[in-house]
Amino acid sequence: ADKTVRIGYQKYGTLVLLKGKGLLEKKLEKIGYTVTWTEFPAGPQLLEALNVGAVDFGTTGETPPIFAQAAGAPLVYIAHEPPAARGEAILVPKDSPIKTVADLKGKTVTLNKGSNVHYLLVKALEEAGLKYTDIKTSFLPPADARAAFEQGAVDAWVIWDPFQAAAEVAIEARELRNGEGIVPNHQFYLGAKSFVDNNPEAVDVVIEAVGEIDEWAKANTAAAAAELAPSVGIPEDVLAVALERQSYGVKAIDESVVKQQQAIADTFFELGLIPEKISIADVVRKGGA
Amino acid sequence: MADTSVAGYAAGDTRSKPNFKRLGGALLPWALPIVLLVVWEIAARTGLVTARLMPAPTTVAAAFWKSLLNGSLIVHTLASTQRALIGLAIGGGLGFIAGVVNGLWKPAETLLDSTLQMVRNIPHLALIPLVILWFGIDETAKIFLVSIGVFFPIYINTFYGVRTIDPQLVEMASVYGLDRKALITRIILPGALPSILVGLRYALGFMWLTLIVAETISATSGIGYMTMNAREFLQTDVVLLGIIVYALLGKLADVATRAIEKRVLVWHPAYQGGQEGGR
Amino acid sequence: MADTSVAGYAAGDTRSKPNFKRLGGALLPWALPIVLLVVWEIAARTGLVTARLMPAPTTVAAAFWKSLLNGSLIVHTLASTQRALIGLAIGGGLGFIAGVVNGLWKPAETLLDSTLQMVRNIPHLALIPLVILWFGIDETAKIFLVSIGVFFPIYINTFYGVRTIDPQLVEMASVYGLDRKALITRIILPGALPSILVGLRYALGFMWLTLIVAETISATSGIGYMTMNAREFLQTDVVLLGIIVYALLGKLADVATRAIEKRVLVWHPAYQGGQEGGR
Amino acid sequence: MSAADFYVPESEAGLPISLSRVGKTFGKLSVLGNFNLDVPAGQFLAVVGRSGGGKSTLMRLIAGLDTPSSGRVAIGGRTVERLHPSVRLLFQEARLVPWQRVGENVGIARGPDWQEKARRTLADVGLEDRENDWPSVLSGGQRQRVALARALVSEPQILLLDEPFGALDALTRIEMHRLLERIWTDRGFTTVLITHDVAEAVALADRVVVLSGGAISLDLAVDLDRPRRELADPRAVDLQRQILEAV
Amino acid sequence: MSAADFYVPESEAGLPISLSRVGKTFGKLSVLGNFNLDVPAGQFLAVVGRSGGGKSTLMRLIAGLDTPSSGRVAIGGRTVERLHPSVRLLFQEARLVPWQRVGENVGIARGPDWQEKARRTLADVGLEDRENDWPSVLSGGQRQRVALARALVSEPQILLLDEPFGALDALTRIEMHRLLERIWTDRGFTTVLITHDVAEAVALADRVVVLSGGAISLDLAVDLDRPRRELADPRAVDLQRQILEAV
Ligand SMILES: Nc1ncnc2c1ncn2[C@@H]1O[C@H](COP(=O)(O)OP(=O)(O)OP(=O)(O)O)[C@@H](O)[C@H]1O
Ligand SMILES: Nc1ncnc2c1ncn2[C@@H]1O[C@H](COP(=O)(O)OP(=O)(O)OP(=O)(O)O)[C@@H](O)[C@H]1O
Ligand SMILES: [Mg+2]
Ligand SMILES: [Mg+2]
Repeated sequence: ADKTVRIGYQKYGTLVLLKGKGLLEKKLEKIGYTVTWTEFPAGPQLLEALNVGAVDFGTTGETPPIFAQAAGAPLVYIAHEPPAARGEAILVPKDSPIKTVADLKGKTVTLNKGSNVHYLLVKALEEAGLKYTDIKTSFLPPADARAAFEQGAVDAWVIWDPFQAAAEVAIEARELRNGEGIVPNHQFYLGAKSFVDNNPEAVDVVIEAVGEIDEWAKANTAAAAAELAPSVGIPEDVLAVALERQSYGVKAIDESVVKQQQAIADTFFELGLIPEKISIADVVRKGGA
Repeated sequence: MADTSVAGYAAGDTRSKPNFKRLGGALLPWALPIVLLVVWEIAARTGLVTARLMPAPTTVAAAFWKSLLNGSLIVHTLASTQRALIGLAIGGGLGFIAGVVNGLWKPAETLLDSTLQMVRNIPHLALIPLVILWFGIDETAKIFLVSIGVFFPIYINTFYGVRTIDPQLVEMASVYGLDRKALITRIILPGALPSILVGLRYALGFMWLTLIVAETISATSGIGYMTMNAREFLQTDVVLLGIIVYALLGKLADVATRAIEKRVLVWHPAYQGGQEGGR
Repeated sequence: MADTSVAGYAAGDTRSKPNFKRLGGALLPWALPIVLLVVWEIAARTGLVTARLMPAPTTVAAAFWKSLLNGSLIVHTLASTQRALIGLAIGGGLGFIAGVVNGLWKPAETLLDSTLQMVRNIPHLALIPLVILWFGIDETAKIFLVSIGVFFPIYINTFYGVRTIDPQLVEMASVYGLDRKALITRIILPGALPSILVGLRYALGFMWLTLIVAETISATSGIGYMTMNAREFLQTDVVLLGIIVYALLGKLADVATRAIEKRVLVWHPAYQGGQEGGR
Repeated sequence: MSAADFYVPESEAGLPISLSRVGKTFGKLSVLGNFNLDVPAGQFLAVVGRSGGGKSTLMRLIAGLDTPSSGRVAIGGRTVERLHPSVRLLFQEARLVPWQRVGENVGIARGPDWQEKARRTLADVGLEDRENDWPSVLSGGQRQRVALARALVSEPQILLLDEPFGALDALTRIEMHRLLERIWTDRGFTTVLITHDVAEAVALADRVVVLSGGAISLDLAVDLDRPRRELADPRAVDLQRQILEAV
Repeated sequence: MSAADFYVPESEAGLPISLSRVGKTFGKLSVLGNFNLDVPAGQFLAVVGRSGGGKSTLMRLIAGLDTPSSGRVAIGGRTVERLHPSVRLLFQEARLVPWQRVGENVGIARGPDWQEKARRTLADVGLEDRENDWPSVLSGGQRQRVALARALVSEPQILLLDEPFGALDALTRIEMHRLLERIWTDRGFTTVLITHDVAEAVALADRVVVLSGGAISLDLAVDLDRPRRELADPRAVDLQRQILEAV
């Protein structure tokens, strides 16, 4: 095999399981490919590598590809997992006086700037009749946000799984509002344009393998949790909660997903997070599996 | 003459130099950066490097101009500079005191130095969770980080400087009845000064280094924030802009320390290159 | 006597010291860390600090023991150490050469020093996008980052050391017919050595500092990876474990440099505390 | 432990020095062995001896810069355990502070009117116009004279001089002799002078001791009238011969 | 620019030195003005002068460590523009390398058999047992003798000595005189000796010049027989008197 698929993965999701099972290697070997796996702490770093051509394929949440596209990164949307709206939420400490999203008025909310939950916050505020400017935001990456949240430096925290599950299990953080009904929270599979164009069959094989692993994980959440826990470094019970909220069943990108994703991009443009309007439909893989 | 100038000491040549040579000398240090910029620009223009990945200097200059016009660059730089200077004052002051005390007083050294050498090695990135727990996410946390970043270079070089003072001079001063205070201010500190200034150079570098880490803690301004934010959003031109701002701030710090060196070390042959105008 | 020992120079007192004092001297540097540990344990036990945010030392020790048993600590430390040492060799070597050349040869200094002082100030975090662009995401990128982290302290201190050599000795050596090579190896380098060793101390600290940044680029091993990973899930015990590993590595580096200092600077009064057994 | 701890009246005469059974060894090298010397207050003692004979070591012991390996060094009856606040030592090397100008070096201990005093003493040693120079540009003899000025300006009760005139030409040397003699006569401090010049020892001192093999091999009183202008005085020549024989 | 660039035959005699209309100023201070001096190859010249008179400056000009403000310094007929490979200068300060042991300091230039040669020369200056000591533990006179050994071991064609015996006692000094005279007679290098001791100048040199006010105020040939044991020789005493008057 003289061709390689370079896959970037994060600490959660199906790609880790796929790597652990060794399924993909066997499938790709048949068509003459080998696999290299690289772990990234988060989506932006993964796309940073994809942007410079160090990675061919990877998985991220909804927002990193929006920023990457805005920056001109040569990526294409290949497929997505079904929405998992419960996998992100606004959290408050368990004995916080804040009972509804409306109570957040004037309070400090911490979140990772430009991530999925940024969109969740905007939508949740909209729903509660608040303006984005009615609250104070403090941008922190998940690790630091958790510390600030526990220390009491912020009133609420908008976060996704498995951090969300970890906070709920470890410090009994209370869910103020999760994504259900307001945001989709997709997980996307993305590829570098040139790689996807030149190696369609390899991409198909990867997606196929993802589909198989999805099936398995759906049926064996507990086993998957047990398998992932050591490599992620979070307790099994926390991971079980997170995996249970996750959705399984990889699908090609369809019109409705493009529309939902476009809505996020437009919101971010209005918030001034991206410098110009972008069109999601332009970077969707045409005629894939 | 040739042999002595091997170590860069200008001989006592009193003949005057033509003026254009002085001008050339002032410009020469910029030669390399300028050549690099030109090569980079050409590479970007001819497509040797992808402009998206590595925007041409002119693109970066445009980003610079834009952020200058809308005031954001100045706001960020000022915010960072303020944090930097407060941290420098606190951390540098404490580092200086600790260096002097440990350098002069053996029991303090025995108790403290080893611990400080251990703490010094802890990366600031690893400290962030603790810093947030202790100081929250306000300015205090950032200034604390900068302070410890600055503390160690000043501490180490002050300590080293005090330690390597010529013992003959200390003996002499003691025999001539200088009390402890006079000994410190007139012999030990001036003697340690060249080394302390090297420490200051380090500190000025560390200051920005720590600040970029500190400004990932919930900041909304500062060049560290600007750069890291741009990095997340893959805005390479802004990242390069940030890098260039750091480089210029570094140059500024360098010029400042050299000026201080030239001033306070008038007596020191290595810092005064005779007619050559120093370094 | 009292006045001279003010600067820590042991006087030529030849009376022998009792042995238990030597032992006490060896333990004393650990006094402060141990006191801190005990206070921290008590605070955690009595609930003064929330154990989850700041686990007791015994909890950290348990985490240490666990990761030692399952081998992960050793794997991480070895992975980091390998990167660290390769980076140290490359960056340190280049820094040394640049320091010597710029210290000795004015044109090189004019051309390079200013640029280096600018580059020095660029935080490694900000460089990561460029490093990925140039070197990809493999080991090369990490080693490159460590190398530049190590380069500057060695460079600056070598340069400073070479620059501040006693010009009288250089004159003497030239008059006695030492050629350039002999002058450098017998006069300039030994004279610059104390300063270079201070640079080495810095470098050993920088080495880990840069490594933790480097290990955020797609690593799956290394203590930087271990710590940052634990930091994400707020596994404070592992974060503290990482911090303590860093501190111990720092101590190790300190002990190593002191041993080197003691060996190569036998002639230097400030590094040999007479009967006191040095520092 | 500084000069400030004691009140030292300016006019007070010198203090006596007493070394009894002092031994000093460096590793295996024994420099002084069972050394006895009593210098009464106000005496001008010259010490002569071979190079490496332990003269500078003796000075350091008296000044309290070093502790004897055995025996006792006392000043004014009290054992020397640390620097004595009214002992001043002119070291064999000039030991000028490179970052202080010549005038500041002379007035290193500051004190009232130090600038005026430094200026006057610099004039005494013939360097009135060098007050604002850096020490690094001075010639060897000029450095030595700055060190001498620094010692003389410091109003000691005991003045230890370790070859203060070694780098001076004959004429300058004689001027310095006169200066030292005048100030010593005025103030009456105890003086110990190390010199290699036997004529100098005889011209200046009340008493000359020869240090040899770690002990005193000759202890000679010089009772010539002062001021001693006539070096060719036959008694002086005879004393010089005796000393040279003992070295 | 290094000794390696030239082949210097060991047995070759000294080189002539010539200074013509040399001036040297430091800032406003004029040290030498219109200075003329010719030293034939192999001559032993002594230079005497007041402290600060410019003797060390003169040495530095001859050695090429400094450039004259005007005029020309030549060695062997060629203008001195840089260090000359066969000139050795014993500086007024010992300038020992602190991180090299005494033996290594003496053999600083290494070369074949340097250890053996260094050992022999150290024995010549009476320091045979200090070969492995660090310079920092030596006494002042011992340091000076190490510097002398280093100068003598280096096989120069021109040897410049800036007060090489200033810190030595009378007896050691005479031994060193004999040593220097012997080596100079053997090898025939050109020698310039700065000294404050007029008797020393007369005892060693073929010719004595007195430096005064930046110029030569006396240029005296000393044609006494060698070896010159008898210092009380009336001719010598007369020469000494002449020199002292000129200083
Ligand atoms: N710190 C030291 N360690 C070891 N040996 C020493 C030390 N100080 C002095 N010595 C040795 O002690 C001896 C006496 O030294 P000292 O300086 O007292 O001699 P001196 O009489 O002053 O000689 P000189 O006239 O040459 O200055 C010398 O042999 C010297 O090498
Ligand atoms: N680099 C310099 N800068 C300024 N002045 C200098 C410098 N070097 C020497 N001088 C001055 O030049 C004069 C002559 O100095 P030089 O060292 O030649 O005297 P010297 O005859 O050797 O005296 P000594 O016998 O005291 O050693 C002195 O007044 C000295 O201060
Ligand atoms: Mg002595
Ligand atoms: Mg001189």
